Amino acid sequence: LQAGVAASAGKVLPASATETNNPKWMNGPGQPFAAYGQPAPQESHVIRRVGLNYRGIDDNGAAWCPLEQLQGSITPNGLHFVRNHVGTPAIQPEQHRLYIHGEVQRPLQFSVSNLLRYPQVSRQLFIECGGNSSAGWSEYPVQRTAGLTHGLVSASEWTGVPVRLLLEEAGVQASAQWVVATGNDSGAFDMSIPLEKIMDDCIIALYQNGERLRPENGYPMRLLVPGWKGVLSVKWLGGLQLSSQPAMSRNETAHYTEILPNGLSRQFTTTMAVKSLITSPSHGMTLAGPGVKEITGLAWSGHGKIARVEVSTDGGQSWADAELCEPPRPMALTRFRTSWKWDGEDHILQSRATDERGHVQPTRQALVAERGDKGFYHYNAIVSWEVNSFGLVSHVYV
Amino acid sequence: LQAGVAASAGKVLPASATETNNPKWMNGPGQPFAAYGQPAPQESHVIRRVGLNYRGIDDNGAAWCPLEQLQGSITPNGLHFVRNHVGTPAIQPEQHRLYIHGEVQRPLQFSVSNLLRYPQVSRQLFIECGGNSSAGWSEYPVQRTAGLTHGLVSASEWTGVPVRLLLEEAGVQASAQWVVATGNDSGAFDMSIPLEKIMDDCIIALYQNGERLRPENGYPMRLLVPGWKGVLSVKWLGGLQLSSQPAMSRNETAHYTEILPNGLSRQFTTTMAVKSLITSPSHGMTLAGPGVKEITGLAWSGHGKIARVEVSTDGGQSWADAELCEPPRPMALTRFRTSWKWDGEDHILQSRATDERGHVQPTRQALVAERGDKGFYHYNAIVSWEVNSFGLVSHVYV
Amino acid sequence: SQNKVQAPSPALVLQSPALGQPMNVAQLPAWTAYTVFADGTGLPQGHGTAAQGAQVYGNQCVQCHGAAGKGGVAGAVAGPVLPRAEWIKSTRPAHTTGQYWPYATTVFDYIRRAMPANAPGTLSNNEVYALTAYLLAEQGVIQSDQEMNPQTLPAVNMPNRDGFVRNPQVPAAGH
Amino acid sequence: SQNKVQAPSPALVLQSPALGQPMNVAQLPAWTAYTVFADGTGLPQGHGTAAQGAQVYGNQCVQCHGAAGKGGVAGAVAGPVLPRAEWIKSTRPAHTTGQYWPYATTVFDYIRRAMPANAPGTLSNNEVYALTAYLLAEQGVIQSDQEMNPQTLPAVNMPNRDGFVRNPQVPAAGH
Ligand code: HEC
Ligand code: HEC
Ligand SMILES: [Ca+2]
Ligand SMILES: [Ca+2]
Ligand SMILES: [Ca+2]
Ligand SMILES: [Ca+2]
Ligand SMILES: [Ca+2]
Ligand SMILES: [Ca+2]
Ligand SMILES: [Co+2]
Ligand SMILES: [Co+2]
Repeated sequence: LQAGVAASAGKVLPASATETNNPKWMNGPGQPFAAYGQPAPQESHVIRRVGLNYRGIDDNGAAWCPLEQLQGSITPNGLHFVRNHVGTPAIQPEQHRLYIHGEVQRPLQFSVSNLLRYPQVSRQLFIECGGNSSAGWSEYPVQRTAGLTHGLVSASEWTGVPVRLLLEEAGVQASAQWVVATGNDSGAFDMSIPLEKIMDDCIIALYQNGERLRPENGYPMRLLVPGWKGVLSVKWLGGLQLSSQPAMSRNETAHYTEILPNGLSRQFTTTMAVKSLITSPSHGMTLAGPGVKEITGLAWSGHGKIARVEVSTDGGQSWADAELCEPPRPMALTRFRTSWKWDGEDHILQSRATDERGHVQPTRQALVAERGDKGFYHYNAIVSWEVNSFGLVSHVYV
Repeated sequence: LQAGVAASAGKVLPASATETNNPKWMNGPGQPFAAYGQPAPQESHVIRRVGLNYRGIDDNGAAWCPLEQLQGSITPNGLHFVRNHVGTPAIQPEQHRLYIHGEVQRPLQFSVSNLLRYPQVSRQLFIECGGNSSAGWSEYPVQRTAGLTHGLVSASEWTGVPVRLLLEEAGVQASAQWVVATGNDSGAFDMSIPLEKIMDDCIIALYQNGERLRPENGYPMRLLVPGWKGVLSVKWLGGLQLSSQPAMSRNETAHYTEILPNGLSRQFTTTMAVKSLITSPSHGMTLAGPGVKEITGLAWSGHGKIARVEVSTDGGQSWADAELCEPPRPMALTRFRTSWKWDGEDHILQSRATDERGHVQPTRQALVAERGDKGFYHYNAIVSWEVNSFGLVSHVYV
Repeated sequence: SQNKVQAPSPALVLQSPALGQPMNVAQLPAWTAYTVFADGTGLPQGHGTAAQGAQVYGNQCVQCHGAAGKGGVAGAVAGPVLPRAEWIKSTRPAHTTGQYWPYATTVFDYIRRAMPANAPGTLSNNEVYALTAYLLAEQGVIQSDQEMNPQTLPAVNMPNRDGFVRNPQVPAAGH
Repeated sequence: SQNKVQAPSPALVLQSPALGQPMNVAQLPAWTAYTVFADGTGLPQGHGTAAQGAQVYGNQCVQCHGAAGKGGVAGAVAGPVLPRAEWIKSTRPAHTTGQYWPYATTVFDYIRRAMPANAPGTLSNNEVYALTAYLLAEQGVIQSDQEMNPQTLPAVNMPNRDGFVRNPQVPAAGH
């Protein structure tokens, strides 16, 4: 078949239809290559929200991940949440050492360049601050965005050296039961982690989403304690001291402990419980009139994989399963989605996660009944967003 | 037990042991919070390597992903490879439209903000330029880093709207068999994709690793054609024209076609074949003396999941399975690893991938025998790195 | 996913919000409207000859593609047209328009959408017809006095028209 | 992974390069050496009294933690010590050292590693003993003339010593 034969079959357009009415960015060559890319200038509103504590030094506080502006289940490195006590240290990697000492046969030191030569593992893992969602304990529903309330959680593909390899090299003494991990911020932040957990799955993280981890996330290395409260994943890791006893450091006695209804305090809490959150629609958004909406959010559990996420649009009276994106990975964020046809009336949206061990996310009522009204850490109750007839979304308790 | 009773058991250190000999970065509060984080200044050498074509305009060329400096299976957004023909357009998202027209019942236009309200999917997917590794066709082994030779591949968690949803809304005419996708760079780059593939798994990608995709990767939206040559994943997507025939555009006739040994050219190549590459050790590195080394790299296949990666240290005479990190995902990058005890002698390192459909990565000899010596695209042969007795690693053919 | 919708309540169903806005295709911007197919579909009204094209070429193309399209900073856009058996013997066989491109419509389409690279979209349809005529005539693919227009352009017998085999994975339909 | 090593050749085994360098623990830098445990392990030689501590406090701490540690920009580090039954009635029960902290060694350890926040690591061991004595004496936890040293510090009877229950998931060992 010759092209010409078919030519008469072709629809010839009038000249007017092809006059140039292209947008201005098509008029000539665009921007040059960048050695290291940055987000579009038009997305400059997608940033971490910094909450400073103003405690006599400038950099005690947190930078919250803008969960409601993100999608998928990976947090881009520039937006990973940060909880700093005394700022991010400017560590010179070639001067930095990891010391392994205490109840070991051979105290050892490791340079960063030597650690980079060890076998590594890569895992998608969330890190969640033990104090994430602490606003949920407040008597009245706090009116803040999802990110500013629950944004002390992020997930990355972390790559690093299994700590077990290094401890085996040093030779663990039979008496050792704890590992005191110390960071190289100016406060020498330290936390005690059970040796068993360390040997099981903890890693010295060197890479985050493919590249070396960022200064505010622990450069040149951090401990990664999968599924447990984030404060244990000590940043700027410099010391691992093996011991028969925990350090009883300030942050495992005076903080990160939970006052129980009986007046005693629970110490050495570990696993972040099963949890989920609708990120869209969420507080501060406005639905543009009735019709089909995507409901989406994140679910995670420190116990393993997410098995199920249910969504309710009637404040928890009825539930339907949401779709889970890609096969869930243990101790990672799992994106869930479902569609909802909004009728323009008042509705209360909720999500409820179940993990592979059968843990089900509790209602706020059940959580408060169990833990009392002095809570601060480990808040994992179902979150309720109310959509009113104007489409405005706000935070409610049911 | 009173603490005091045990006190005598405590080892009291001499005062000298605790004199302060801390590194300078621990002497006072560190850096403040950043709204959007950046890599450590000490990692400023981890960048894309820009190769310009100098063709009368400044921004025709490629920025290569530094594969050998990265870890895991996700590419950080700032380092995703870029292949631009006429630079990155500075698109104003609120003025941008996606037009769906041609053989449809109802031509439709979509604003970016409307597309953001559609149901989305999230998938970890690689994008590989059809011309990646083209240096492999050269008669003598090109001596360049892994990234500068094979770095036109990257992987992200992409989130976007299934194209199927939009085409169903427009109503596909029975005559349509192709979709011509056009980008909004100043060259209005266009490629034809079979309708069947589009309906099967293509997405309009809006997010990359959680955040809106970057300008050089297609902001405010790109087509994502999973597993197929990267040039089909049209960036800055603006038009989808349904048609009974392909556009026969310049880039699907004069380029991205392969001259076969019989003098004919293969047109409309699609799937990126099964492939792997050792990223460390690789060209340009030096092993610091005999001993245990980690061998690690990446494997991928446009046909589905990676099933197996084997590693050889004797130029392909014997093979052993490497460990695959996390359960492989279809059409994603899979990190593999193994340990190797280097004896200080000459060795040739190779990796060989097999995908879930049973495709096995070919030797260079087999590939050239099949495809001839005029090849440029779709090079997927086994890569050989020679380690000499000084520990220097270079590229060889075996 | 391992966890599909099991018992959706009436309000919860996976569906599209249907936010596409109907449009008049006559108002499509040029960059997406101007796809020209090999059978001529999409060609605009207009016409041009090699002589007219030579002028435009000398003003707007020669600085990048060299005299008579034989190559400058941006490479050749016209070249010798060798018999395929001879062409294939070279180490790196040329991909120039007359030698390699299977459809003349593609030359028109590409010049119109992308050239001149420093100011695309500034050529009139007549200029694009003329430039196409010029490049093809330079290579002996058409007569030097043959006008290119919506009828003649798709009928050009390109030397490498039958030089391609199609990946069987894609539809056989359409040229 | 679904694809473990099946038949490794002799040279291919998963193992550690063993690149750790032996070290003399006496040369450990302070920040990692100075972990002080509740039984006193890790305490340095030294001593100090509340009167000495009051002076250091007035020079280096008062600007952030207020007079007598009762609270400034950086919050209280000393406070009233209420009976637990009364303390728990408040909406936000205080976590001050005398009221809440189970071990006096922790007060020493934390001040030494992290305070003053604008210049950590500048206090001598004697100053840290003195500051600890000062804060504890201010809250009536120790006598105002009691010296703090490696023997007396771990023996301090902290009011909330038995106020904690341990998550059963972690070892019961060690205080
Ligand atoms: C400022 C430089 C510049 C000018 C002026 C220019 N071109 Fe180009 N031309 C290019 C570049 C660069 C490419 C390759 C673009 C790419 O790779 O996507 C190209 C490619 C082409 C091609 C395709 C060649 C091939 O083998 O794929 C044709 C045909 C062409 N130009 C014709 C023209 C015509 C006709 C004009 C004048 C109206 C013109 N060019 C003016 C830079 C230029
Ligand atoms: C420039 C401000 C500043 C100065 C000066 C300062 N501190 Fe602090 N202090 C802080 C901050 C900020 C924190 C909380 C740190 C954190 O949250 O990690 C703190 C916490 C403490 C705590 C723990 C309180 C708790 O409940 O967890 C103690 C004890 C303490 N300081 C004692 C001292 C002593 C003793 C000095 C003087 C040697 C001192 N501080 C000087 C800012 C200061
Ligand atoms: Ca224009
Ligand atoms: Ca925490
Ligand atoms: Ca209401
Ligand atoms: Ca110091
Ligand atoms: Ca390509
Ligand atoms: Ca050799
Ligand atoms: Co035809
Ligand atoms: Co004891």
